[in-house]
Formats: sequence, structure tokens, C-alpha cells
Amino acid sequence: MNDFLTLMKPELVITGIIFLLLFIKLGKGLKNETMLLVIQVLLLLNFLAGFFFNAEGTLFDGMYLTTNMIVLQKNILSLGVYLISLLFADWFKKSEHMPEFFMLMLSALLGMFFLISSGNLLMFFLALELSTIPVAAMANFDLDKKRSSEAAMKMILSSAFSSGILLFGISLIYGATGTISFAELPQQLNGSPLQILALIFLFSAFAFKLSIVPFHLWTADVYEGSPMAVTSFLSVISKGAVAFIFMATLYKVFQPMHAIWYNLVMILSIATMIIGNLFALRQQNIKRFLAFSSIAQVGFILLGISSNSIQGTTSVVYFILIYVFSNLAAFGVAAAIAAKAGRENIDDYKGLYQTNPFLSWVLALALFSLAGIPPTAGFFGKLFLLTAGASKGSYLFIIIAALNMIISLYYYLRVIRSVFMDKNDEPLDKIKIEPSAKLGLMICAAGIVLVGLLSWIYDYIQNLV
Amino acid sequence: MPNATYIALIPLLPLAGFLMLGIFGRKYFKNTSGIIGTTLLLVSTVLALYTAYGYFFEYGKVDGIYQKLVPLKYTWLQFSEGVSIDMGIILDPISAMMLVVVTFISLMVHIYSLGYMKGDERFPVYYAFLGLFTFSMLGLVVSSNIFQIYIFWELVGVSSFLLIGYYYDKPSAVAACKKAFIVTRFADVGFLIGILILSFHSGTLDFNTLIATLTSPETAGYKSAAAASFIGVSALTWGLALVFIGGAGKSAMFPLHIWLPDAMEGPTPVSALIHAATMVVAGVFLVARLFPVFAISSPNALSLVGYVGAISALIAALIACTQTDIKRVLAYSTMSQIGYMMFALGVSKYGGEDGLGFTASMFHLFTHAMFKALLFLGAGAVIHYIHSNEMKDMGGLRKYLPITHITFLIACLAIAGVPPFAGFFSKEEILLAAYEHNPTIYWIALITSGLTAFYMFRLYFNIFWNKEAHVHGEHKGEGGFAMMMPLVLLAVGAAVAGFIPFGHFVSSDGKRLETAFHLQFSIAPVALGLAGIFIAMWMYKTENNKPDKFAASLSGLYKATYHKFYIDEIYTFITKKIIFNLIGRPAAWIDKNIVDGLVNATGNGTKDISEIIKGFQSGKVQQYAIYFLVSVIGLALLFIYWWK
Amino acid sequence: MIEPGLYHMLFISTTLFFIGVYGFFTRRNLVTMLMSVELILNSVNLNFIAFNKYLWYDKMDGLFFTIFIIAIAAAEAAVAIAIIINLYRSHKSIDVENAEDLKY
Amino acid sequence: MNLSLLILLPLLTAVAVLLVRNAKQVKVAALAGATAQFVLAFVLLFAYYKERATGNAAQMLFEQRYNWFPSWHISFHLGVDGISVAMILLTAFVVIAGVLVSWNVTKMTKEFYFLLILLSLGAYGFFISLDLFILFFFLEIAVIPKYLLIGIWGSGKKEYAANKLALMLMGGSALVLVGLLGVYFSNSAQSFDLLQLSQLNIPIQTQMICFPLLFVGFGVFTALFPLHTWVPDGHSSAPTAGSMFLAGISMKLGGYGCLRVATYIMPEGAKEYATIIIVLSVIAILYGAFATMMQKDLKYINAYSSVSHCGFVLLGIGMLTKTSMTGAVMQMVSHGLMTALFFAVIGMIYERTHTRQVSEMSGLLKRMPFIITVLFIVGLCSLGLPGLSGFVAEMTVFMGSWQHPDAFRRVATILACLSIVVTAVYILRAVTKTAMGPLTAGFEELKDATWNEKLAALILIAGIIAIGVAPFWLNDLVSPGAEVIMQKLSR
Repeated sequence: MNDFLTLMKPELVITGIIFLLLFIKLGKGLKNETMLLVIQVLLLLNFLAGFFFNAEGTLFDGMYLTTNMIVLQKNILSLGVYLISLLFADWFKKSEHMPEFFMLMLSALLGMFFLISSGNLLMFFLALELSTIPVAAMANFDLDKKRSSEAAMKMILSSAFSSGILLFGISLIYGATGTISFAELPQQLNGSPLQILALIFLFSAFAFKLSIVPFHLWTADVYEGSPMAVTSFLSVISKGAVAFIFMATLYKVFQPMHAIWYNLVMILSIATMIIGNLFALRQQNIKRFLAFSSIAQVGFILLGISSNSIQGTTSVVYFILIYVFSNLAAFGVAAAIAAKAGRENIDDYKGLYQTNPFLSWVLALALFSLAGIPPTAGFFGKLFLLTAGASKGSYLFIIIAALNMIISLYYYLRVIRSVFMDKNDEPLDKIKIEPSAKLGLMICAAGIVLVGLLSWIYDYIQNLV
Repeated sequence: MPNATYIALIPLLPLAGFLMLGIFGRKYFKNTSGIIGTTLLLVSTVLALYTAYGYFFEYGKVDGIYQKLVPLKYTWLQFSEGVSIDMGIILDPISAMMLVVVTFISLMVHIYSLGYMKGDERFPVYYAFLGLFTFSMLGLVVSSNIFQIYIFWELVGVSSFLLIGYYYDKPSAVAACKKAFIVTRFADVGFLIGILILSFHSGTLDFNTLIATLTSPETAGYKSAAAASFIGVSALTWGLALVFIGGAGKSAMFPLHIWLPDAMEGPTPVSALIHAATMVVAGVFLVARLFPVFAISSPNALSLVGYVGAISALIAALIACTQTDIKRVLAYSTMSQIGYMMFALGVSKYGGEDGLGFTASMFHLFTHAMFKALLFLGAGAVIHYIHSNEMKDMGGLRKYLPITHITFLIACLAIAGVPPFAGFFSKEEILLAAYEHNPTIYWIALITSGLTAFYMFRLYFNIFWNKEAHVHGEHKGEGGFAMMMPLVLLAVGAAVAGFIPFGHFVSSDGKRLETAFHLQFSIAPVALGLAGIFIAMWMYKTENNKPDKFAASLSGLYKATYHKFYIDEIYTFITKKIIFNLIGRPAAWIDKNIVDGLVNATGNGTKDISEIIKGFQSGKVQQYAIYFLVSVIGLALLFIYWWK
Repeated sequence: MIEPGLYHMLFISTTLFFIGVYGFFTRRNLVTMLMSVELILNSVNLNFIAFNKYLWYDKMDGLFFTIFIIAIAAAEAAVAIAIIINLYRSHKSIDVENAEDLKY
Repeated sequence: MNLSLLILLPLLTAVAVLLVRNAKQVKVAALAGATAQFVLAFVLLFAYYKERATGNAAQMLFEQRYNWFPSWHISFHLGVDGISVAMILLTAFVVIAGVLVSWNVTKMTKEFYFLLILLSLGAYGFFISLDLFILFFFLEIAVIPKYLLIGIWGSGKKEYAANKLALMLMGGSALVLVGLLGVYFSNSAQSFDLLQLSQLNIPIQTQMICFPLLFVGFGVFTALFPLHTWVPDGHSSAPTAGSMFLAGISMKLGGYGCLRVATYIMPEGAKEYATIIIVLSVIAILYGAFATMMQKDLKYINAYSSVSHCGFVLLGIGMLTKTSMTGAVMQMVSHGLMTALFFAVIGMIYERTHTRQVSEMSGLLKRMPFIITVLFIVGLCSLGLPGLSGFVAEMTVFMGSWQHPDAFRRVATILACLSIVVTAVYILRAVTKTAMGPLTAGFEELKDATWNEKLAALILIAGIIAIGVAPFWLNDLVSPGAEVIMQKLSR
């Protein structure tokens, strides 16, 4: 029992919060502002709680497992959710169903926690669905917007289809090996064609969630149509969680088939970077733009994953931590502008610097970090991913990745140019930023600057592997 | 040993003048700058005379041979072991002689300019530039290191550039200064590469060591230089020939002479100093400095020097006969006389009696400095008076400018080689040397000497006789004491300098050389000279149409010479048409369209691809699912069947 | 009468899978597409059951998995239907081709 | 001497610039910071001399090392030798001049100075890094400020130019990165430490791949043909101080990298590729010079001439002799000072005449004697007049290049020598047209330089003359560094 409490503490806390919200909602006694504040405090506590009373171990006959690394990964996700609750305060306050939104979001987060901790394909499947279905509902949260429902429709249908493929793959694995436990699977894997087929079916589900080319096509549409908070949740939290479990699965479960998945990861990584960048080049809508840029980022994550080493794990976790800060900062700025001015196009940002220097600088920092420009943390994150990937010694792979950094720089600079350089006779008015959003942006900015320069963070992560 | 400080002060004083006047002149020395510059130079001159006296009569001679002393030397830039640029002073007969010539002529010009440039708004700048030039020229003549000479070589080039462009708002002056700089610069590349070759083989840049290495066949440097060859010519000869190209550019030898006539756009005293007496003989000086190497190790290079000199002398003399701008006539005459000095070196051998050409060349350099400076300063006085350079605006000036007239006549006689004026003696030695060693050159020289007399007296008669003067505007007289004093002093020099027993002091090997005087040999040149004078007198003494008729009868030759044999046009063609249109323009075009175009094409291509593939993101969820399934199956096939 | 073996079952389930896929690809009606997905899931269920029965009858993993898939499918369908209803409100149609604003 | 000061000082200046309130305080803060850097650079120089005088023969002086990312074996390792000291001096000169010249910037003054200082931070950091990771870190830090400087404060096709510059430089640094990773994984120690790497022998196959990557990558920064096309557009669109920093400092990062990183740690690769380097640099020298001849805009003239002049840097490196490499470093210093001054002068002229077209100006000497005198000096320096820095550097390169007796390198040297004529042609065309001739109508009321411009010009001129008249101190500073590289090469 004690084991149960400590090992499943993150999930229990989240569940507790969900129920708390449910009761509050039923009580109908709180104004939106107060409610949001309560939620923010709860999420902060949830994040902080992640640092205490942690233990390593397994539960339910190996279906659930946790290690310090997994706890860290969960903490990163909690941090992201906390930041989301801060950054999109504007939108939350206006929303009629805010507690529901958070309930859904936390449910999804709960699903992700289980996902990361899963030690069994059944657990994995359940957690994956738990982390997907609420998000589809969230995507439809702008109930009166056509695009929102279209996005939700695309999301739920695509993910249902992808689940079908995944399940088919799992059934093949089960058929081929007779087990669905992560611990037992490696002994049964021998690289037979059926297993390769199963691997690729399984892989496609990960690829779908991570938006790896060519399984990425839903991403941009859903990102664009969904409310900004959902977009950022999808692109940061959801991706982070799947990247963690993806890496764990490849490294631990499919280690015997390493030679095969290395090639798979490599070619898809290249494709993802290239396609993501090429599409990002021509986007006008900031959300769609960030969607494709995040696809390109996933290409880099794959690069780190391909290294199949401790350094790979460390650098991916490190990168996702940085990615949380950078991408959320970018979305936060976009949300602040969208909430007050209703503009989502990059061209609308022209001359932003004249009226909103704070937002402009945060946006610049975020984009530089995404582009991997020092001294922002993104530089270190990307560099370590590249270094980890390079340890396999494939120059071509690294050169393509490095050249992709240039394409990505081009489009990030396009936004910078709009913000800082282009003349605009009617720039956006001075935007009054919500205090909590401002706090969120500052945390992100601090994170972007410090996570890279403070090298002990990296070492801390590495010591957990 | 000489006192190095004194010698170092000779060039450094003008430098101090340059810095002082250049930086503070406009503010503090608006009116006094001329005096300051002149005073500093006077001190330099005295020191130079003192040094020369000391060298020639006290410590220079050891065992009857004038030594090459290096009283001062410090390392300026160390390239590698043994190869370094040193800043130093070498003292040998020619540098001592040049010190005197340069300081003296410069002093004369400084004094003269006090009158000539009076009232000019950039007076301090003018004196600053004169100071810079004098410094550079003095630095050049005392250089102990071949790279040092190159450094000062460039510096005299730039001071010449600055002084030619002194009247900077005159477009012709701007064009001239540019041309002068670029043409000499072009030649300097040859010099530079020559230095590289010589220094590579000799392993040093120091003159004394370099000469010692490259003249003794047993050294490794000599062997490698003689053995290495390129299209059949040894590296040593290449090196020397390239060095000579540098000298030819500075000394306006054919075909690099085109800058010199244009350089007359500068103030006339500047022309006297730089483009007549000192800088233009730097090429001669350079060859003389390396003379042992030329003469002992590479006779081929030396005969190149001889022929280039001879051809230049003749061509310049021909052109001078038809020019109407008096300064241009003098410019071509300068070129012609330098040609003399060059071929005198070219026909000389090293040591003893055979080294007569060397002595003669240096002697001519010395006397030429006197009378050519005098001619220019005289011409300056005329221009000062009449405000024109054109012969057609002149005539009958002997009444108005008596002192100028007399001094100018003395100079003309000197250059024409009429005894007993200075030019006679030096030219006679040159002709003798040529006669003894190279008949072709001798005949060219002889013809040239006749032409020289003709065009000089054409000039003289056109200015001072011919038609009656029609002077308009106010009378300014001859320009006062400041302008007349140098004329007189130089005239004295031009008249008596020939009596100096030059061979006693300057000879190819430092030993005393007795120069005999051969009466019977002198008859031909003197007679030719006198004939030239009389023809000029017949044609130009009074206003008549003989010159026109004469020109018409020789119209082809006349036209060709009047247009300076179209050499300028050829150069214009090469630079404008070939270098600009065939190299520069394509380079710029390639850069803009191909190199840059490729860079831009990369960017645009990426965007185009992005546009082409946008169809995959069709917005149809069913198509997404199709791609999904196809990819899964495709990857599965790829990994199961092909990429195990 | 032949006793149905593993291969028969797999054949049926694969057929079912592709029928589902085909339906998903070609049907314009969102509800029908959802039903096609259900077919896919059912083919997987069949697979699990078959594998469990014929190959790994000593372990119950397949059976459990099937039960969970059914449950999840229900949940998924519920959310999907809710979304489709909402889509109908805004688009006045449940034809998938009417919801293609988001593209490129 | 604590080298971290060189990073901390710009950092503090940048923070100060951000914190103060109005534009005037910003300028004062920036100038104070720049002056402090200037002083610090000289303190470093004398500390260096003192240390050497006491007989400290270590390759790098004032070393400092802190662990940074221990799991990657990355340490914050600083140290200087003569070459670095020379480059730091150059940076300090250009920074103070750039700050002075920008005194009239009114648009977003605070941001402008912040970015300038940030750029200088990158440069200092780059020159003192002994760990390739932090070297790369500082290299990239210096890119984005340039982009913003050009894009915001520039003129003409500024956005195009800024983009091109940022992308090409980042492309260069991407190649550098790949090269560094190759080096990193090829050595058993898996180290980024320069000194450690120089002790190891990197396998020849790695060198064959990584040397070109590193050399071309750094080469982009220093206008390696044909990757130089960012130079003309970038320089001509940048604001005055931006151009000065770009040409004066930023391009030198590349040259330094080519020498210190590529050539030093991969000598076999350098020998193998020397021919190609020489060919490319000679092309850059001549082709840059000829292309310059056809330019009509003063800034383009100087930008293209930078391509030509930086060719000498690469030529010096490619020739692989001690003298030529010394010459390459001297050329970097000389060209940095000279071109910064040139851009400063062009900026001053532009501020007054509002044109940079040579054909639209004439006779300016009459109205602005100081500025035009400086223009003459810098022009003469550019065409290699003795007594000014350009001559010394170019001659050292030539002398070094000539030490090879083979025909190919001879021809290359001769061709490079020929460029000095072309240089004379374009410089004189531009300078005489601008300065001399009759004064253009409408320019009668132009004023001469103000105090800040005079000071900036004098500082740079002082540097140019200090090298030109007394090159031995720079030579003595640089050549031991080149000697170390030669030892590694000849091993």
C-alpha cells in the first residue's frame, strides 16, 4: 500500500486535482478568475510535489513502473501544464467551461503519466487512448468556431485510425511472441518479418503522435483549428510524453531489433526535418507555422533518439525541457496577441516591436531558442542532440541535419523580421498582458536563458539515466 | 666611421617638416610653413654636404677603394631566418652623391616655391608634401636593404601622386596623378617579384650580402639562381629584369613612360624636383645600386637595360620635337636624357676602364639634375609670367625676363652638349662608353644628341624670340629674389659641374677611374649638336611658316610623333577595352548573376519545392489516412525485403 | 466440415481490417467512417482472440486486451459522435468533404 | 591577468546599456564600456609581454579552465597566445571606434548599442576560447546581432542582405559544427579541447573529411570564394558601425578559425587541400579586385575589396609557411583596422552627402579636409602603401608564399602580386573622384568631422600607423604562434 502511494504519487495527485475540480464545478461557487488562480496554484503544487517522496519500482505485476528518470519526465510535463495554465489566462477567463477544460487536460496528462510509466502494451494502449481522446474533445473547445470542430473531427478520426493500426500491430506482436509485457518482449524478438511488420505498425502510432513524416499530416490542421492552449498542449506536452515512451520502448523493448529501427529512425528523421521545414517556410498563420516548425524539431529529437545511448536519452530529455520553455513562450506570445487583437498571422506582427517590446523580446528569445542560436538553451539542446546523433558517425545524416538548421533559421528569422524590422503604419496597439501570462512568459524566458548556461541541469538529467 | 645620427637626420628633418606642417600647418603655420620647410631642408643640405665631404675625402676610402659603409641598421620586420627588412643607411659613392643632389635640388625648389607658390591657399600642404617627398627620396638613396628601397620607392610614388594632384580641382591634374601612380605601380609589381626572386636565391634582402652572394659563382645562392630557369632564362636574369622593370616604370622608360608628360600637371617646381632631377632617376639609381650583379652575373639583363634606354632616348627625343606645351617638351627631354643614363649603364662593364659607362651615367645624372631643374624652374618663371604652357602664347620674352633668359640659355647649351657646359662632359663620356662597347647604341645616341639640340633650341627660340610678346594683364616681373636665386645658382652649377673629375669619386668598383678627354671623338657629337641648334634657329628664331611647311612635308612622321606614337591610345585601348570590358565587367557580372545567382537560386529553389509539395497537405482527412497506410506498408516492405 | 483454424480466423480478421480501411477511405459520411474504424478495431479483436485461443492459450492477455479495446472503442465513439454533432451544428452537414478548410 | 574579464566586461556593459534610461546615458555607458575594453586589451598586451619576458614559454598564457558540461568533456577553457592577443587588440580598436562613430544613431539607440556590445562579446569570447565547443558557441553568438543590426538600422536592400548574411554565416557555422563533431568523435579522448586535440593525431580519413568542412565553414565568414556573396550585400546594407564590426571583426573570426582550428589540429588535411585553398584564395584576390573595379557605390567598393584582401589571409594560411601564416594574421589585423576605418569614413561622407555613389560626388576635399584626408590614408593603406599596415601584411604574405620553390605556388604568388595594381586602380578611381575635382553643386555647406568621428578615425589611424611604421612588435607577437602551428605541420 505504501508502495502504491509513493510510486503512483504523480498520478494520484493528478487524479485528486481532477476530482477537486469536479467538486468545485458542481458547487458553482467560484468566479472564473478565482477558479483559475486556484487551478494555477494546484498545478504549481503538483509540479513541486513531483520533487518529493519519489521512489523507484514497479506495480501491478510490471504493468506500471517508475524510475527517477520517469519522475523527472513527469515533472517536465507538469511544469508544461502549469505554464499553460499561466500563459493562456486570457482565454481561460473568457471560457465558459474552464474547469472542464482543465479536467480534460489533466485527464490527458494522467494518460501521459501512465503512458510514460507503462510496462505493458495493454497499459500502453490504454494510456495512449486516455491521453488522446480528451485532447480531441479539447480541440473542439471553441464550440462556435467552424475550424475548431473541423480540427477536432480530424483529430479524433485520424487518431482512431492510427489506434486501429497500432492495435493491429500489437495483435501481431502478441501473435508472434505471446507476450505483451515490456519486460518479456525483448527475449522473444528475433527480427522475423512478422516482427518487423509489427514493429512498423507500432512505430506508426508513435510517429502519428510525434508527427513524424509521413504520419504528420493531421498535425498542422489540428494545430491551426484548435484553441491556442490546446495547440500548445499538443505540441509540447503530448509530444514530450510520446517522445519519452518512444525512446524507452525503442531502447528497452526493441533493443534486439536495433539495427532495423536505427535505419528507420534515421530516414524518417531526415524526412521529417526536410518536410517540416519546407512546409514551415510558406506558412502565414502563426499556429500553423509553429506546427510545422515543431515537426522539424521532432526530426532533431529523432536524431538524438537514433544514438541509442545514455547521451541520447539525456539529450532528448534535456531538449524537451528546453522545448517546453521555448515553444510555450512562442505560443504564449501568440496567444497574448490573439486574445487581445484577434490576429494570428505573421504579417500582423509587423512593427510589433514599436508597441510591445516585451512580447517582441520574448518571442525573439523563443524563436532563437527554437532555431538553436546561442546563448539560448535551444543551442545547447540542439547541439547535444546532434552530437548524440553524430556518435554513430554518419556524416551525411549530420550534414543534412545541420543544413536543415539553416532552413529553419530562415523562417524563424522571417518572424523576427516582421517583428523588428518591417515598417507598419498601423502596428498593433499596446497589449495589456495578463499578470499571470506575464509571469509565465518570464519563467519561460528565464528557462530559455538559464537551462543552457547552467550545465548542472544536463548533468542532473544524465545522472538519472 | 661616419656619425650615423647626422646622416639619419638628413631624411628625418624633412619628415619632421611633413608631420609638423601636415598636421598643424593649416592651423598654426599658415604663412610660415614655407620658411619652416626651407630651413629644415637647409639644415639637411648642409648635413648632406658634410656627409659627402666626409665620405669622399675622409673616411670613405680604404686602400684606394671607396667602401660601402653601413653606419646604421636595425631590423624592421623579420620574415624568416636571415631574411628581414632592415632600416639602414648605406654610404657609398653613389648614395653620397645622390644625397647632395637631392638635398640641393630640393632646397632650390623649396626656395623657388617661396615665390612661385606665394598666396596659394594650401601653402602648408604644399610644403608638407615637398617634405614628404624629400624624406622618401633621401630614404631611397641611402637604403641598405632591397626591401627598404622598395618601401621608399613606393613612398616617393605616393608623394609624386600627391604633388601632381596638388591642384585637385583640375580634372586633368586628377587624371594625371592617377595615371602616374598606376603606371608606376604596375612596374613596381615587377620590382616586387624581382625582389622575391633575388631574395629567395640569395637568402637575404640586405644589399651588400645580396650583391656579394649573387656575384660570386661559388655560393649556393648563385648556383641555385643560375640553375633555376623559366622559358630558357635563368632565375637570376628574370629577377634582375623584373627589378629593372620597376626602375623603368619610375624612370619613365619606354613603354612605361606615358605617365611622365601628364605628370606636368603638377606645380612647375614639383616637376623640376620630382619629374626632372630626382625621382625619375631612381630607376637609374636602382640599376646602379645592383650594378655589380647586373654586370657580373647577368649580361643579358644588362643589355636589356641598354636597349630599353637607347630606344627611350630616341623616341622621347623625336616626340619632343613636335610638342607645343613647353613642360611636355621638357618632360620628353627628361625621358630622353634618362634613356642616356640607362644605356650608359647598359653598355658598361664592371670594374676598371670598362666601367666607364657607369661613371658616365652617374655623371650625367648629376649634371642633368642641375640643368634640367634649371630648365624647369626657368619654364616655371615663364609660365608664372605668361599664365600658359603653350608655345603659341609665348615669344619675345627675352626683354621681359632677362635673368630667366640667360639661365635658360645656359641650361639649353648644357643639355645640347655644347662645351664647356656640364652636359658636354657627361654626354661625351656616355658616347665614348657606348662607342667602345655597343655601336648600335652609339649611333642611336648620336642621332638623339642632334635631336636634343634641335628641340631644346626650338623651345628656347619659341619662348624668347620668334614673334613679339603680347603680354596682357599686370606685370609681375620675374618673381623676385626667391625665384631668381635658385635659377642663378643652378645656372652656375650647369655651367661648371662638368669640370668635376667625376671618375675619381664614382666608379663601378669604387676605384679611381681616370676619364680621358678625346678631342677627335668629340667632333661628331658637337657638330651634330651645333647643327641642331642652327636648324632650330633657322626655323624658329623669327615668326615664319617654315615649321609648318616642314611638318607638312613629313606629315606621316610628324603626325605620329605629335601623337606620341599613339602609345597612350594603345594603353587606353588595353585598359578600357580589355581590362575593363573583358575582365572587370565579366567578373562583376559573374559575381552578380552566377555566384550570387546560385546562392539566391538555392533559396528560391527551396521555396519552389515547398510550393510544389504543398498538395500533400490537402486538408482531406481520408487522404491523410491513405498516406498513413501507404507509408506503413511501404516502410514494411522496405525493411522486410530490401533493407534487412 | 473443417474445424476453423488460426489461418481462417486471421483471414477473416484481415479481410475485416481491409474492409474497414476501405470504408474509412471512401465513405463521405463521418458516422460511416467511424463505423469503419470500429470494423478495424473488431478485426484486431478477432486477431487477439484467435492468437489467444490457438497459440497462447495458457495466457489470458489477448482476451483482456479485447475487452479493453471494446471499452475504449465505446469511449472513442462517444467523443467522436459528440464532435460530429458539434460539427453538424457549425457546418450543417456531416459530410467529410465539407470540412476541409484547414489545409496546405 | 584574468581572461574572463574580457567576457565579463562586455557582458556588464551590455547589461548597463539595457538598464540605463535615456539615449545619452546609453551612449555614455557604451563608450565607457568600450574604453574599458580598450584599456583591458592593452593591459592584456603588456601582461602578455611581461609574462613572456619572465621566460614563460607555455604555448598559451593565462589559461583558465572550468568544467562546463563534464558529460561531454566540455570545459570553459580560456587562454591566449600572441595571435589571440593581436586579434583582441584589433577587436578593442574596432569596438571603440564603432561606438564613437555611431554617436548619432537616434533610432532605438539602446538596442543598437546592446547589439554592438553583444557582437564584441562574441568576438572576444571566440578569440580566447581554447575549447572548440565554446569557440563555436561564441562564433554563433556573433551572428544574430549582425542580422539585427543590418535589418533594423541598415539601408538599401537591408532585409535581403541581412537574411543572406545570417543564412550564409549560419551555413558556414553548420559546416564547422559537423567538422567539429567529426573531430570530436574521431579522437579517443572525445574532447573538444584545442590543446588536447593538438597533441593527438587525428586519423587521416577524418582529416580528409573534417578539414574541408571546417575550413569551408570558417571560410564563409572570411569570404572564401565562391561563398563570399554575403559580403558585398551585407556590408553595404549595414549601418556604419555594423559594417565596421562586420568587416573589422566578424570576418576575422573566420580567418582565425581556419588557422587556429582547421589548420592547427588537422595539419595533414591542410597539406592535402592546400592546393585548392590557394587556387580559391587567388581567385578571390583577383576576382574580388576586378569586381571591385566595376562598382560604383563606395560601400560596395570596400566590400568587394574586402573579398580581395581577405583572399590574402586565406592565401597566407594555404601557403603553410611560418612567414605566410604570420602574414595572414597581420593581414587580418591590418584589414580589420583599415576596413573599419574605411567604412567609418564612408559613413561620415554618407551622413553628409546622403549618397554613396561615387559618380555623384566630387571635390569633397574642399569642404571636409579631415574626412577626406582620412579617406586618402585609408585608401593608401588599402592599396598597400609602406608606412601603413596593409603593406606590411601583404608583403609578409608574399615573402612567405615565395618560400615554396614549386611553379604552382610561384604562379599563385605572382598573380596575387598583380592584384596590387588592380587595387591601386579601383582605390584611386574611387578616392580621387570623391575627393578631388570640382566640388559638386549643392555640397557647399557640408561640415567637416565632429569630435567623435575625429576621435574614432584617429584611434584607427593610430593602429594602422603603429603597424605600418613599426611592424616588428606585431611580428614578434604573432610569429611564435605561427611557429607552433608550423611545428605541428612539419611533424
